[in-house]
Amino acid sequence: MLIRLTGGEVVDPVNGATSKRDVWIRDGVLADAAKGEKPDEIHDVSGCIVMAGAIDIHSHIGGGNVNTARLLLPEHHRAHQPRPANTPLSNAGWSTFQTGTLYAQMGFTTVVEPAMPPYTALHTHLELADIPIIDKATLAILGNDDFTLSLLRNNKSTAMLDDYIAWVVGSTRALGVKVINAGAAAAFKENVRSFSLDDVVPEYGLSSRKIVKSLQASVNRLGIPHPLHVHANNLGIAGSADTAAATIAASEGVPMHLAHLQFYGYGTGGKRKFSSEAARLAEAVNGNPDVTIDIGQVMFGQTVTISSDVMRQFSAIGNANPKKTVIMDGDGNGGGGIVPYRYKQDYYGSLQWAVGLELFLLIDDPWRVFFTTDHPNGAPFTAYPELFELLMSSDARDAKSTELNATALGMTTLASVRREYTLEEIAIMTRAAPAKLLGLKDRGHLGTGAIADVAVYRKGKDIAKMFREAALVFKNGDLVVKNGKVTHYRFGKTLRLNPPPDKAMVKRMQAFHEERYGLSLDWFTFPDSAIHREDPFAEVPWNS
Amino acid sequence: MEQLTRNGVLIDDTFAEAFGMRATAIIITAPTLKWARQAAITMTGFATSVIGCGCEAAIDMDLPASKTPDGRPGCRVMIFAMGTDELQKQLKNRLGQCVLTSPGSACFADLEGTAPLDLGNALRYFGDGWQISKKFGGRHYWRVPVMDGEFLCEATTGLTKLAVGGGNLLFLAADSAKAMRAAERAVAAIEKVPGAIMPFPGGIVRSGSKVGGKYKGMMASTNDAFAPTLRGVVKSALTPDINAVLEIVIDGETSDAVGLAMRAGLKAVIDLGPKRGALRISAGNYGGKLGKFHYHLKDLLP
Amino acid sequence: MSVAWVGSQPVSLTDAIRNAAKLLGSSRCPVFTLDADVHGTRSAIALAERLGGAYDHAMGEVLAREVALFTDHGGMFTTPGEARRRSSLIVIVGDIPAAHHDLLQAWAGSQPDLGDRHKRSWFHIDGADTPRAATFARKLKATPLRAEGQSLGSVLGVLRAGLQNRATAVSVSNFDRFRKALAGALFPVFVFSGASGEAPGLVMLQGLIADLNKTGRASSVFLPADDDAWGTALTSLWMTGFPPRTGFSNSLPSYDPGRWDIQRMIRDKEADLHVWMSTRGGETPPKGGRIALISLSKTDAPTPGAKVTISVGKPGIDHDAVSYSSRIGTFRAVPAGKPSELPNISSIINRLAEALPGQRALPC
Amino acid sequence: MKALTFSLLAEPEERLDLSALTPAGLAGLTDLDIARLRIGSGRQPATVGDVFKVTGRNVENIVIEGGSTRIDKVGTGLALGAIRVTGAVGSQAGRQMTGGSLLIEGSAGHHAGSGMSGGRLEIKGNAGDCLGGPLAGEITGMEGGMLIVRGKAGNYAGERLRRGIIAILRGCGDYAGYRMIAGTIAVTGRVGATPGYLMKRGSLLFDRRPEFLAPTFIDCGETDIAFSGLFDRFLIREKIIDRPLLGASPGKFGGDLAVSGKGEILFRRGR
Repeated sequence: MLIRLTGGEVVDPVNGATSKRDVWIRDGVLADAAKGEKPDEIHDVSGCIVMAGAIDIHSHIGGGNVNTARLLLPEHHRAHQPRPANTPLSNAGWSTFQTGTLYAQMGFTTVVEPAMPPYTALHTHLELADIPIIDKATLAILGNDDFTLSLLRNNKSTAMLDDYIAWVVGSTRALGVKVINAGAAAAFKENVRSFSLDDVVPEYGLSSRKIVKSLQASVNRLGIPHPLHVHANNLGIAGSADTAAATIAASEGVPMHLAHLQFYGYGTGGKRKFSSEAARLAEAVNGNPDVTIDIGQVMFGQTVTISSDVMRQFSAIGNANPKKTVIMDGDGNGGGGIVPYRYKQDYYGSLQWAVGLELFLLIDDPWRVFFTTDHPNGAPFTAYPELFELLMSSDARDAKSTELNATALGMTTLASVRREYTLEEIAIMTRAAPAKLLGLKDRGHLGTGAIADVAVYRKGKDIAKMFREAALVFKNGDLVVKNGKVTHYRFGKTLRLNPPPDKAMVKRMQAFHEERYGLSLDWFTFPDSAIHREDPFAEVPWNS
Repeated sequence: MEQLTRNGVLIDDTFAEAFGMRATAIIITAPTLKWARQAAITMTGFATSVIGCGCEAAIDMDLPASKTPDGRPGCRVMIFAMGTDELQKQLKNRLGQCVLTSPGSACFADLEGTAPLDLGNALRYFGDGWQISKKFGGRHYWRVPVMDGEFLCEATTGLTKLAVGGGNLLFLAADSAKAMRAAERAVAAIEKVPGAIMPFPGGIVRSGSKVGGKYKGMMASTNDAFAPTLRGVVKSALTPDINAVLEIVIDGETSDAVGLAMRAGLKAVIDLGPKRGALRISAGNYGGKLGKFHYHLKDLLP
Repeated sequence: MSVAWVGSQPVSLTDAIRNAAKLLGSSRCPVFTLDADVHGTRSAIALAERLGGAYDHAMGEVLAREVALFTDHGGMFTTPGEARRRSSLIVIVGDIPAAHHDLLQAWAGSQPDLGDRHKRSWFHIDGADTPRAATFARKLKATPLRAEGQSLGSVLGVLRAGLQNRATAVSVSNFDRFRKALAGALFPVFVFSGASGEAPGLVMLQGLIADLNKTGRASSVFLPADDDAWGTALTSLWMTGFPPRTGFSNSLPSYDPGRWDIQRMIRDKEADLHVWMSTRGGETPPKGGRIALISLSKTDAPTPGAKVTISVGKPGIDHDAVSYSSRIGTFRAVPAGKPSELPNISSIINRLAEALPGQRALPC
Repeated sequence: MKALTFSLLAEPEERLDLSALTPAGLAGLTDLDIARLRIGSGRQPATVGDVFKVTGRNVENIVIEGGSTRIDKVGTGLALGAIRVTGAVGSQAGRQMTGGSLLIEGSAGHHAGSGMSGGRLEIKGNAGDCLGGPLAGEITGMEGGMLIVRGKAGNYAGERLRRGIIAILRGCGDYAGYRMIAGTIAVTGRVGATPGYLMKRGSLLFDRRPEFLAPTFIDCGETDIAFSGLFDRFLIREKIIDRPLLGASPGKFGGDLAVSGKGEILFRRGR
């Protein structure tokens, strides 16, 4: 199968300057121009932008907590509009089917679910496998489980920690490792109500810093391409910027990814003791080249916050809207909280909105700042098109600002920042950089040999519309979207690392589960066949 | 001054001069009329004149059980003041100190008005969290637990800006007993007029006043022209046959209510006749320069 | 041995599929009673969507009650593993289904190794409406919390009021011991099931737990009345966004536990075709309502009253399965216990879909 | 102008969603538009014309002639005007009404008056469960208006009531006023088990002492309160009842003490 996209403006900064050129797809892979060969399909894409398929590195699209949110909120589907008609199972609010459909329609072809509790890995993968069209991946959560914390408390060798992490990543089919408010979930079970970087988990006498540093070092030693994905302490609290700055400083020259930095961009200034520290954090990121971050932008309206940060979610119960929540003290790294929330255009909402944009605009290097709303925590991913517009148009930001709380915006630098993202920067932030961050060499660009994940957008004045309805989307060379509508369903893969398990560690795990849970290890692990799809996984190589 | 005569009673061709006021009306009920009246009387005590009391208030009329919202006997109370803020303050204080405290009382709005005044809304916090809000029939009530049950009180009542204060009649008689008889007849007649109250003791005032006085800071002082003991010493309005004068001051929900009240008072005193009551009836004014409302006695005669 | 019947006549599987597909294709309103593992459920929901039908689980009544606790209230929960390792005070709430007794007995035979590490103590909240509960609780030496003639919901209310130092019209046995035990435990856990008592009592329980968390910690372990039903609910949630008692009208899923109560729809003759699954074996379809029936059931004889019967395997016995397990509070891959030739429900449903007009494969 | 009248031709095969048949929903539509409105939801959904004969023009005054337990969501979102059904209706009649009047001359199914916030819904027959209550997942019940059931109501009448009045004249099932937040439920006739369970505030007014009360309701005695007379007179004036419901000095239970104890059950003594 040979496909030629002709007449489009190709935005592919990895492979050179933006130019009008043809893009060729041969059997699902991007190819050199075929000379003298007649393509099976030709698509005239003049007047369009051609980019690689977009990659979302942090979006809660599946697994136990997401499913619990669906359970808690059957009335909540209006938050996840729009709902296109007449596509298989895709209209159900935020079902797996709709998730794949809506992402594809925006030109996204790979999405990472960043929070998989190892013990519920099978559930996460069952859901991911039911998300059509796109490729998926997920990060295994560590840092609150008894096994890790006991190893650290007992000063076991780093090799043993490495073996454990490799076993977890391999057996849970993860693409990387995430730590969520390290130690806090364990401490919360012993009635600790606030937890910062140097606070100590009572049971183990370990500080959060020690846990983060140990995991970061191990991930780096193991050669897991994606650096440790850190959800820091004190999320959402006034003054959390101090925690975030301390965490950034703690990277100490080793790669580290900080998730949804917006939720840590708050100082204690002003009458309401809630102010923007975005400029300071942006400075810290700019000065620490080993640190990457994603934003977790807040957009306005109804959503639901889904987080494994159970301590934080418990403290947010009072702000639930509508007033119902689920708090789960899970096994070790599992659990979390589901707290529905409506971002209002009041002081707090306006400030959060501005902090996210400040971070986007003040962090200089698009290779180190990632485009997320922490779906659905800051906003559902369906708000992405509007967010693209805000980044690419200072006028759009000004227009929106007039609707918002002036006092809050006055406490930020937003009005003075006139930066507008170029299409090349967008392509880096949403394609090239995520691929690099995750170690996915086969995507994020349109070079020959990359998989043919291609998004074509019709150029227009309305930036949001352009990104909401991709003119064409190819996934592995399959044409899946035309004029903003899914025309063809297929199922992608879940990308994983596959380290060989250390035999001694497997034995140790068997003993641990039998002793501590009274169950054999196979209650907690699963074969690929449990997913019931052909080749549900694709392996990503380790860094050598 | 020209005079008219009715049933042998001389009527001065003068007018009562009255002012615009803010007013409200409420219904106070209780298990018996006695206790409804007691609450009302206590609430409207020390409310003769805005000059010294902040407001002018009195019972407008008693209401049978069939005419009250909760089916218990009650009375309608009116309160007048010069401004909305003062009216609200007086209403709140009097309600809290005199009605809330009175056994078995309940309190309802009884004036549509153009703006709400807090009634139960201001008092509900006495319930210390145990107060109960009830909304039905387009009205909002608060129920506050107290030692004999509950204080039931409508959340708000209405404010009118069309109220008038200062309608008056002066009864000039041969002696104090006759002046008193005339005034009492007038009070009894005016009590039947809805929307009009007489805020002075028993409806009657004996210390009619003029504006200002010789002492610094006195806003009003004795009406020496009508004081019989000063006749001849000062420029007097009294003829030699007059030895006592009593006044009735009327506040009304509307100007019409004041007019109707004065008409009723006039008729009662004229019917009484000069031998038993007043020889002459007059009214107080400031030459027509201060008050917007003028009630000419000749227009109100029977 | 026959595996398919039309009426009472043994037929080939292909014939049975063709007959069933014909019924499905011409049905105005087909309804599905689900009873399968995750993959059987996925296929069945996909078929219901294609046919504009509605679905519920065989244990839909108690499942709806469990679902309602979450949709209408939420709560605080923990896992069986965490309770076992961390909780020195277990409070059994009402009647726990026999299927979970092994789990609780395993806890009784182990010691917490995290948190306060105290020897585990047990209480049992009992109601006049949960008479079977006490027998099992006695085995665990649980201290009973009960009040003469009071329902579980009432006893829970009295406990909740009492823990806030409020008066109540009756008192509960051993309340002072209970209060002291709560004060002494770092992570007390209340164990309940949708079969524990009526739905309002479960909301009361969660209110009690929320009260305890104002100053200390406490949580609950939810042991579903039926693990497979709960697994079906979770599967339904990711597939359609809704728990069961969901129907597809105008191709959109809609959730309404009253409207899409399959048994009611059959009774009220709103449905005209019932696809009844029973992989447990030995069950007969619920009585009442006489509409056409397709039986997908673990059976070696035609289902009485069914127009078509197809024999299927039991997940986890005849074939590998993925099922919800309350032992771990999530899904588990279960290898076939006694592999057989009986087809899994998913493959039968996929064949049915392909035999329908249009002949498209299901998305799962 | 004659009332716009929908006469049911026969018992419908499928459940029908009549939420479009309101004054606001029908304003400006031609006869043909109305006949083509899709009200079914099954595989072959019915239109208005399939099910009803339509006569009259006045959309402010709608009559549905004949009833069926399969006609759901009658009068959804009604804001103005009147709708009358001469027979029974299915579930969710008067759902989220904000004004106007809806009269059901027969019985109604579950969730009648669900989430209504204004207007008057009167059911001459019986009502099903969750009268005025929230649908699955919703957390607010009725927020205003007046809901009158002249027959019996099922379980969970007035669940999560926040404002407004529910009057039920021939008794109700269990859990009346379940999780009430405020508002008033008046019942004459027999009341089922545990009324007011988990109520925060609000009033349950009964014409007799409740039989099966949760023990988290405490007997507060019998007190002379003016409110009983006030409310009795209101009910009589509104022609909901013709003699006093509570009378003087009603008995009172306070509860639910498991939550706050700020709710009340008032009942007429001596019955």
